[in-house]
Formats: sequence, C-alpha cells, structure tokens
Amino acid sequence: MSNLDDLYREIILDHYRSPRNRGQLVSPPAHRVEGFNPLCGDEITIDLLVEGDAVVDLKLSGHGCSISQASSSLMSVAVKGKSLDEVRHAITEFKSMMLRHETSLSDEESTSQIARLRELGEIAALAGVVKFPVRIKCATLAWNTLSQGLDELA
Amino acid sequence: MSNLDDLYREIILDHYRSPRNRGQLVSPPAHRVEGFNPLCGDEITIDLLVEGDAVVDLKLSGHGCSISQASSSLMSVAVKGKSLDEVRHAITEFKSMMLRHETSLSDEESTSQIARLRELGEIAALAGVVKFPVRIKCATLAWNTLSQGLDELA
Amino acid sequence: MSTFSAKRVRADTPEFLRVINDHPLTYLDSAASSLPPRSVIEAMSRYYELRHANVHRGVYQTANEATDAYEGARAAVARFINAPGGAEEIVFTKNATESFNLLAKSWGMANLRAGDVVLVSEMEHHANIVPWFQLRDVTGVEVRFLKVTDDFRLDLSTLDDDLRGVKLLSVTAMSNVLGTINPLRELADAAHRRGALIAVDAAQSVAHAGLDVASLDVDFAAFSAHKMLGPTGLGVFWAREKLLEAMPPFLGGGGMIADVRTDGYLPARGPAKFEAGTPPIAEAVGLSAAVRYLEYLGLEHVVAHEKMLTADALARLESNFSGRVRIIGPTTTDARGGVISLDVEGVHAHDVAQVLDEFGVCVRPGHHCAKPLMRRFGLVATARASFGPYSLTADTDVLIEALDHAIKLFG
Amino acid sequence: MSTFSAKRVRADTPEFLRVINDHPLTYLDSAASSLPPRSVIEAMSRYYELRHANVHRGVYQTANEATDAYEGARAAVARFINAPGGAEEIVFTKNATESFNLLAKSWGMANLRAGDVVLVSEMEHHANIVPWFQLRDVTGVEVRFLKVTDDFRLDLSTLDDDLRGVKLLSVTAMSNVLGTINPLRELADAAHRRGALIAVDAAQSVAHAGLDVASLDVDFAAFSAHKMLGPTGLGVFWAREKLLEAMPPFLGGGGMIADVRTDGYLPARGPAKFEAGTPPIAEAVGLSAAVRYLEYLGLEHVVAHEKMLTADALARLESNFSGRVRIIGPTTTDARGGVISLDVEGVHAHDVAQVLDEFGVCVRPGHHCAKPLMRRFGLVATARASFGPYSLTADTDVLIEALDHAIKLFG
Ligand SMILES: Cc1ncc(COP(=O)(O)O)c(C=O)c1O
Ligand SMILES: Cc1ncc(COP(=O)(O)O)c(C=O)c1O
Repeated sequence: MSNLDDLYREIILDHYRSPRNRGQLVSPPAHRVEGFNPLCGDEITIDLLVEGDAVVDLKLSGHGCSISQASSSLMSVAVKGKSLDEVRHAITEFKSMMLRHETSLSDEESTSQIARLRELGEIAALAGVVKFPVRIKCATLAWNTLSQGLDELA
Repeated sequence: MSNLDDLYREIILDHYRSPRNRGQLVSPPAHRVEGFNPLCGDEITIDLLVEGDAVVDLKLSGHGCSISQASSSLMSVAVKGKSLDEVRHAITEFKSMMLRHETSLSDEESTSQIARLRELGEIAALAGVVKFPVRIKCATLAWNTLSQGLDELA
Repeated sequence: MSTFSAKRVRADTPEFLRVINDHPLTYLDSAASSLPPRSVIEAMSRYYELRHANVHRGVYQTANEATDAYEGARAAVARFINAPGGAEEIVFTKNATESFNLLAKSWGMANLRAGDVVLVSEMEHHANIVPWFQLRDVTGVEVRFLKVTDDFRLDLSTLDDDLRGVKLLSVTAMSNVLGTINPLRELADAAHRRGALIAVDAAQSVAHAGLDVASLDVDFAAFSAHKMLGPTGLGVFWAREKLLEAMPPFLGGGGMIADVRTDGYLPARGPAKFEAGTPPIAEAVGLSAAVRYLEYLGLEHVVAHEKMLTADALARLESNFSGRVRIIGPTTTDARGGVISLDVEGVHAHDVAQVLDEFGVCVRPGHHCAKPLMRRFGLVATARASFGPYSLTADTDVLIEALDHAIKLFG
Repeated sequence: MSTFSAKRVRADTPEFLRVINDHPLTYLDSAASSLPPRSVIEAMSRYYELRHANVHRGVYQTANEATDAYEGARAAVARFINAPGGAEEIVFTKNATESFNLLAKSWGMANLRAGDVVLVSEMEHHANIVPWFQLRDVTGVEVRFLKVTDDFRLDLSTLDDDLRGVKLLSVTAMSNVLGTINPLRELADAAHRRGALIAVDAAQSVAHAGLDVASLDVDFAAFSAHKMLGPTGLGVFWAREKLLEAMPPFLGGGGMIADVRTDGYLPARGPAKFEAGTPPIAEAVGLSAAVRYLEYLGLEHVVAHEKMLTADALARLESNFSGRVRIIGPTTTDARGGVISLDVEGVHAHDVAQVLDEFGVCVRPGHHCAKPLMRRFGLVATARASFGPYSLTADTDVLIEALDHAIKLFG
C-alpha cells in the first residue's frame, strides 16, 4: 500500500476530516468565486476578503474528495493573511509542483524543487498526488478557483 | 477466366454492343418510368405503351454497365408484345433467378429451376450474374423499373 | 443443462491476464464498458489483416467481403434484438449517444412542435437528456421528467396523467446507476394508449437483461457495442421500419445520398440514409462476433449468472458494512440488474475507487452521466461496481476486502 | 539517404498475403481506404487485450491507461498536422464526413445567416457538399461552386470576385477523383483578404501529400483515420483554438457537458465539448500507431515514392492505351497525387473493375461520391486506381495487363 500512503498522508487525512476555514463570509464585501470539476462533480465556493494588498480572510464551502478537500483546506491556511504577491507566488509554486510528473527532473532541478517544496510548508504533503495523474485536477481545483477569484478582483 | 466467361456470355456482350429497342416513345400515350441505381449511377428510362391487356411497345434510354444494358435489352425483347400476365410472370421468374444465390438448391429444385430457365429463353444468359452478388442490382434495375411502371399503370 | 461457465468466459477474456498493483484484475466496471473476449478481438484483427476495404460500390473481392461482413452485422443485430423488420431496421452509429441524437434531431425535428412533450425519467443517462434539451432549444418542445421513488423505481402512480401531451416517452431499460430494470412493456402500452411513441435506452440492458423489441412493443431503441463485449466506435439505432422510412436524414455526406447536384441532394433509402461517410466496418465485424459469442453463451444464462452475483453481493455488502455503506438502488434482485452503486459514509467515491485500485479492483466513481438522478438523491458521486458474464463471486470477495480497507483508512 | 522501401511497407501489411482469383493482391484503392500495417492492427489488439476500459472519470489503472492512450492520440495528431494550439485543437469524430457536419452544424449554424455564401468547389466530395445543403435548407445560406477548368484544375481566374460575400471557403486539398492538389496557401490568403475563413478537406492529402495547417494558414480541417493507414470508425476535426472555443456544441450527451439539471445543461470546454458519448478509444490507439508508422516512414519519402509511381503509370497508360483510355485528371505529376481516374472507351467502369478483379486488381468504379464533378465532365463513372506507400510499379504492370484484357473482351 506504499502508493496509497504517499497519496493519503496523515496531514491530508487530517485536513480532510477537519477542514479549516469552512463557512461563508458576507458577500459583499467578500468576493465569492465558484469552481467546478465537471469530471467528478467536485464543487468549491471561496469567499474571499481582500483588503488593500492582502487576503485578510477566506472561507470555503462545497464538497469533493479527500484530495480536493484537503488541498482547499491547506490552501486556506497557507494564504490567509498573506499579501496578494505572496498568494500569487504560492499558486504558481503549487501548480508547478503538480506539473512535475510531466518532466523528468535533473538532480540539480530536483534539489531546487525540494527547496521550493519546503517553502510551501504543509502543502508539500500534496506532492504525492503527482503519482496519481487523474487526482491532480482534484488537488488544483481550489487553487485554480482562487486564482480566478483574484483575477476577477484585479 | 472461367468466372468472367460465365458473367460476360457472348449473348450479353452482343446485347450490350447492340442494344435492342433503344429510343423513346411519344409520351403520352406511352407511360414513362425511370429507374436509378444510386450505388453505381446506372440510369434507365422506359417508355411503355400498354394497350388493352398487352405491352404493345417499349423503348429504353439511359446508361449503365454491360450487365444493366444487356439485361434491359434482353428484357425489352422478352416482354414486347406480351400480355400483362406474361410480363408479370417473366418479372417474377427473373427476380427469382437473381435470388438463387441465397438458397442452396436441392436436386429436385434445381431440375425445376432449369426448366424455368429454359422458359426464360435468352434471358437465362444472365444466370451467371448470381455468382457476382454486387452485379445483381445491375441486372435487376430494368426489371424493377418495368415492374414499377406496370404498378403505376394499374 | 446449462454449459455456461463464468470461468470459461474469464479465460476467453485476455484482460484478466493483467496484474494491477500486484493483484489480479478485479474488473467491476462492465456498466461503463465491457471487456471483449478473444474471439471479438481476433475477428477484428483478421478483418484488418485480410479483408479490409471500403464497403459499398466496390466490385472487387475484398470490397465485397467487407460489405458482406458489414451488412451481415446488421442482420446479426436484428436477430439478436428480434427486430420485426430485420436488418433494414438497424442503423449503425458511433455510439448510443449518437443514436439518441439521431432520434432527437431527425425524428424529433420532423415530428415535434413547440408545446409537444418529451417525457424522460429522472434516472436517465445524459445521452437521453441532453439531445432533448438541444431539441427544446430549437423547437420549443417541453422536456418533462418522470419521477423516481425513494426506493429507486420509476414512479408510475400517475403515469397515465403524466403522459398527457406526450409525443415521445424515452426511458432507460435499466439504470446505469441504480441497476433498476423498468417495466418497458407496461410503459409501451401506456404510451401507445395515449398516442405517444416510446424509445428505449438499451445501453445497459442489451447484454445483461436482453432486448426483444418486438415483444416489448417499443418503437425506437439505442445501444452501444462496447457495452456488449464488442468494440468502441459503434452504436446501434433501431426503429420500426415505417418510422425509419419517414425520418429525414441526419448527417450529410457520401453513402446517404441517392443523388447530388450543384443545387441540392436526394437522400438514399433504408438505413444507408442515416450512415453518412465511411462506416465503422471493423467495428461491425467486432459486434457480429460479440453477438455470436453472447448467443453461444446463451443470454438467459448470463442473466441468471449476474442475478446470482448481484444477490450475493447485495447480501454480503449489507452484512459486512451495514450502516457504513448505503446501496443506491433496489436491495433485492427483483427487476434489477448487476449494477451496484455504493455510498460509503465519510469516504468520497473518488477515494473509495482510489483505494480499491490498490487492490486491483476497478469500480467507477462519479455521477455516471446521470446528474439529475444524483441531485434527486442528494448525492455528488457514488462508487459503482457492475458485473459482466466473466464476473465471479471471488470478485465480490476482493471488493469487500478493499472496501473494508478504505473505510478503515478514512475511519 | 532515405531508408524508405515500399517493399518493406508491403511486407508490413498483412493484406498483401491475400490471393485473389489465383493472383496476388494488387491493391489500387487506397483513396477509398488504406491497408493498415501490422503495427496498427496489433496496437489495437493489444489495447483490447490488456488495457481496455472506458476513458475519463476512471480512477483505476486501466481506465487511466486508456485515457492516456486516447489523449495521447490527440497529441500525436496535433504534432502530425502541426496544429498551432496542440492537442486542444483536435476533436475526434467518427469520420471526415462527421467532421464536416460538425463544422456546418456547429460553426455554420452559429455564424452564418441567410444570404451568406459558402463557397465549395465542383471537385468536392459529397462530404463537403451535402452538409452545406443541409445548412442552407435550415438557414438560407447560399452554397456556391468554384468551377473546375477543362484541364482539371480549380478555376482561380476570378477567385477574388468569387469570394465576394463568402464567409467560408471549403475546399479539398486533393481531389479523390482527379488527383489534383489545390494551392491551399494561395486560397487561404485570398479568403482571408476577403474576411472569409477557409476549411480544408484533407481526407486525401493527409497521408499522401502531408498537411501542415500552420504553414497553410487554414482555419479548419477534416480527415479520416482509415485513409491514413489507421482504423475505421475515427475521423478528425481540427480548428484553430479560438474558433473551436467559440463554437456551440454539436451532439449532446455524456462527456460533452459541465453540468446537467432537469431544466438544462452547460457544455464542457475544449475538444470534449464536441465528443458526446464513449469515444472511439481503440480507434484512437490505432491512429496513434498509424501516425507513428507514417512518421517512421517519413512522409516526404511516401510522397516522393507515390509521385514516382504516378509518373510511371501516367506515361505507361498513355503509351499503351492512347485513345482507348482517357485519364480524368492532370496528366503530369505537377500538383497532383497518386489517384488516377480512367475512362475506358466502350467499357463501363463497372465492367472494367469486374475484369480487373479477375486479375486480383482492386480499383473502384463509380462516381466516387463526387457527382457534381462527374456531371461537370459528362461522366457517370470512372474506374479509379490509387496508390499507397506499399504500392509498387509491378502493380501498374498488372493493371495494364488487366486493362488490356478488358478492352479486348469488350472490343
Ligand atoms: C476527398 C474526400 N473527402 C471526404 C471523404 C469522406 O471520408 P469518410 O468517408 O471517411 O468520412 C473522402 C473519402 O471518401 C474523400 O476522398
Ligand atoms: C444507460 C446508458 N445510456 C447511454 C449510455 C451512453 O452510451 P455511449 O457512451 O456508448 O454512447 C450509457 C453508457 O455510458 C448508459 O449507461
């Protein structure tokens, strides 16, 4: 079951069982954005409160599998209170982590990747998803939706 | 080339090279009927003059392969001047000859078939067509068209 | 006595040689697509190796052989579903979905007007919903949904009323989510009494429950070769000959015409009218072989075998996971086929399927192209296990072991 | 130096093992359908044997493999035709004919109004004519025909004028009757200058002349797998990504939706929007293998080889049958592919093909789904010989011997 262990790390199961930042914000002033994975029916709604240059609060609702739920929960923790620049950077880093299965890494690159993973903190627990290409969409749904929300606000 | 010899008997080539009853009749009083084989583009027009109980004259125009041309020429000779009953009988006999490839004949049946072929006269030269199933449509076009013409007149 | 042996069928099916994550393959996804036996695969290979040519209009030998094989498939299918008008009633499409589009866009466009009602059911596959919405958007017909009861059956309590204004009742013979088998003959009689026609989605039933269009007295049917041990790329549309004859063409192109000039075209007659372009020839050869194989097995034996498997699985799922696993569908084998949708408490269907894959168990998570039905039961996804003639009770053993693991992992 | 060897290709193609009427097979009907090499047949068999499962939405291993194989085919085709937007621009249909129906009924319905002109040519296949008539009958667009000159070329003398009011120019890259190769880049530039889009029928060109949609600067393309050494049951529709994105759905059903409720549906994005129902999965696997095989041969070598065969055949037909056999098409290899239509004086094309079959020679008699072109030249049928990468000059030897026999028989 080693593959499964890679996918369902304890931290992921924890965020799945006890998702952080669930709920809704009053909108407006919060901005509401919805994401949808037509293939598996996962849905996510993010209420996003941006003030000045920072994401001061966000709440999540919707439903989905453990990966999409854990990913959105981990995301909410990672970006809450961060500056827009930091949030955008995290989105980019996360997406590039999810693309890694498509490239075979040289040693040098993989060292820098590890450094970047460390930077991602808890989110790095999702790195195992790349071994399960069909689940990547589950993992990225929240991030794409967040990205779309920021675009709408920009 | 024995198969080909069965298909292209001398009598068929003769009717192909010198088709009988080509031309048109004044219509009306003649009845004009058109036949068409969409698969190969063969076209036939029959001008049919029926008086009382008999096909007193008919003329053919159109174009097609040797089999469809010879078949229509042979047909015109066979039915011209015949009573409607005789013509309908000939149509039935011809069509059943063309269906023969689908049934395996017992000895008894084949004896009666031979008798019926004899009755068909020159037309029996087309019997070889049944070995070439795709050409059956060529051979039957004229007969189906004639049959349709008679139906329209009835 | 029956000579049917599921183990023989399994031995005939090469994919069971696969080893998945160190486990033998436990294929429980026949409702999505069935696994073809060697005879079907080889019939297509032999066709490509020795007889391939384009059909119709050819004079040379391989073209004749290809044409005979293609037209022979029509006859085989007609026999298999007992089409009263024979091969002339069988139209080959690319899948059941195209068959429904053909029905909606040819028959529907020609016969339905704004205000006419097409009655489908809440348990339909999208293939039997979306084409009707598309027709509605063009013509203004009304698309109504026959309700599904809380015990997963069509609600027929007000059927006669529900059929008011209905021109076509289009329902599935067997739900690809619930396993429910619908009373088609009763529906056909009710529809006909109201002057409506009835179309049947036989995608799930044709190889698992049988389809006798004559004795069911239905008017149209649609199904796919790949769910009946045949190949991908081929569907069947059946209609009564009279109805088919009156339908206008659908797709335009070569093969479906009698004539084309620079100012217009004249359609061909017969099934050819609906088969534009080079048809799925090798696929028809494969379907012929699949029909022969099913006939050789004896569909009644297949049905009995899958009923046995279903009864066994329903009982063991209940006794092993009572309370933790809910079966979305009838819990007895009465009017029910071997499609078992599971809702595992606290574990999303995707995760169920993921854990099962680790055991080599193939089940499908998701909405199964039946979103209205999912919404009806407040579900987003189920994990669906479904049987085929090659399925064994041992498959259910592995399913239960793997389910147990999933529940513990997320527990 | 080229390693291309037609004899090797022939050895790779199992159908050449056939013996027809005591003769080896002389297959001269590649324009109707090509003969697949062993690698294509085996790729599909292996798929059915070991990896078959329905695509998309699956989580288990074989479903992922099937999905990867299917999506991989999209990428292979995109590379082969140099699609600027990559795999996202490739839609799989059932044949080139469906591709044209998709173009007419999705893009056409959404973008054309009564009075708009669709310009096709007199040398089009019915696949690129009938869908436009069908669109005309619904919307009132005008379908105009670009003329063909007496020497079998598109008449471009008044092209700029002919493009007045034209919204779409839809022409073949290579005529399946004449062999004529049309100057697509010139046509594309002229169309674009007039604000029209251009669609190309690449059914004949894709495996015999090549298709580089980027450098041709065309907007849409359609072709079939079975004419490029691939399987039946699969076609390709290519459109620029921007155009594809803006096109409304065509067939409705599973796979092409984002959501379905009881009151309507939301289409999916990307190529999936146009792929309703279970797609031709094994067929896509076969097409991938065919593309790999063509890339391995090197399409430039195939083109050169077929040019050599065509030059040789044109010269020998002229010297052997001058006066008795008319070539319906250009008589030099300038902008011309290996499709040679023959009109034999005094012998109907059906009879020509019948006699040739006796020698194991496969040619196609008939109108080749190009009736307007036939009428243009006062013909009912031609006997058409066409080459593939496995063709040899020895095939032309047998063709000539058999033609000689036919002429004598009917002489
Ligand atoms: C030029 C041309 N266009 C379109 C087609 C249609 O292809 P298909 O029958 O595979 O749809 C053909 C082949 O018949 C063709 O030769
Ligand atoms: C009940 C039902 N109807 C229709 C379909 C559509 O079949 P296909 O995808 O082969 O067109 C399916 C299968 O997905 C089905 O289960």
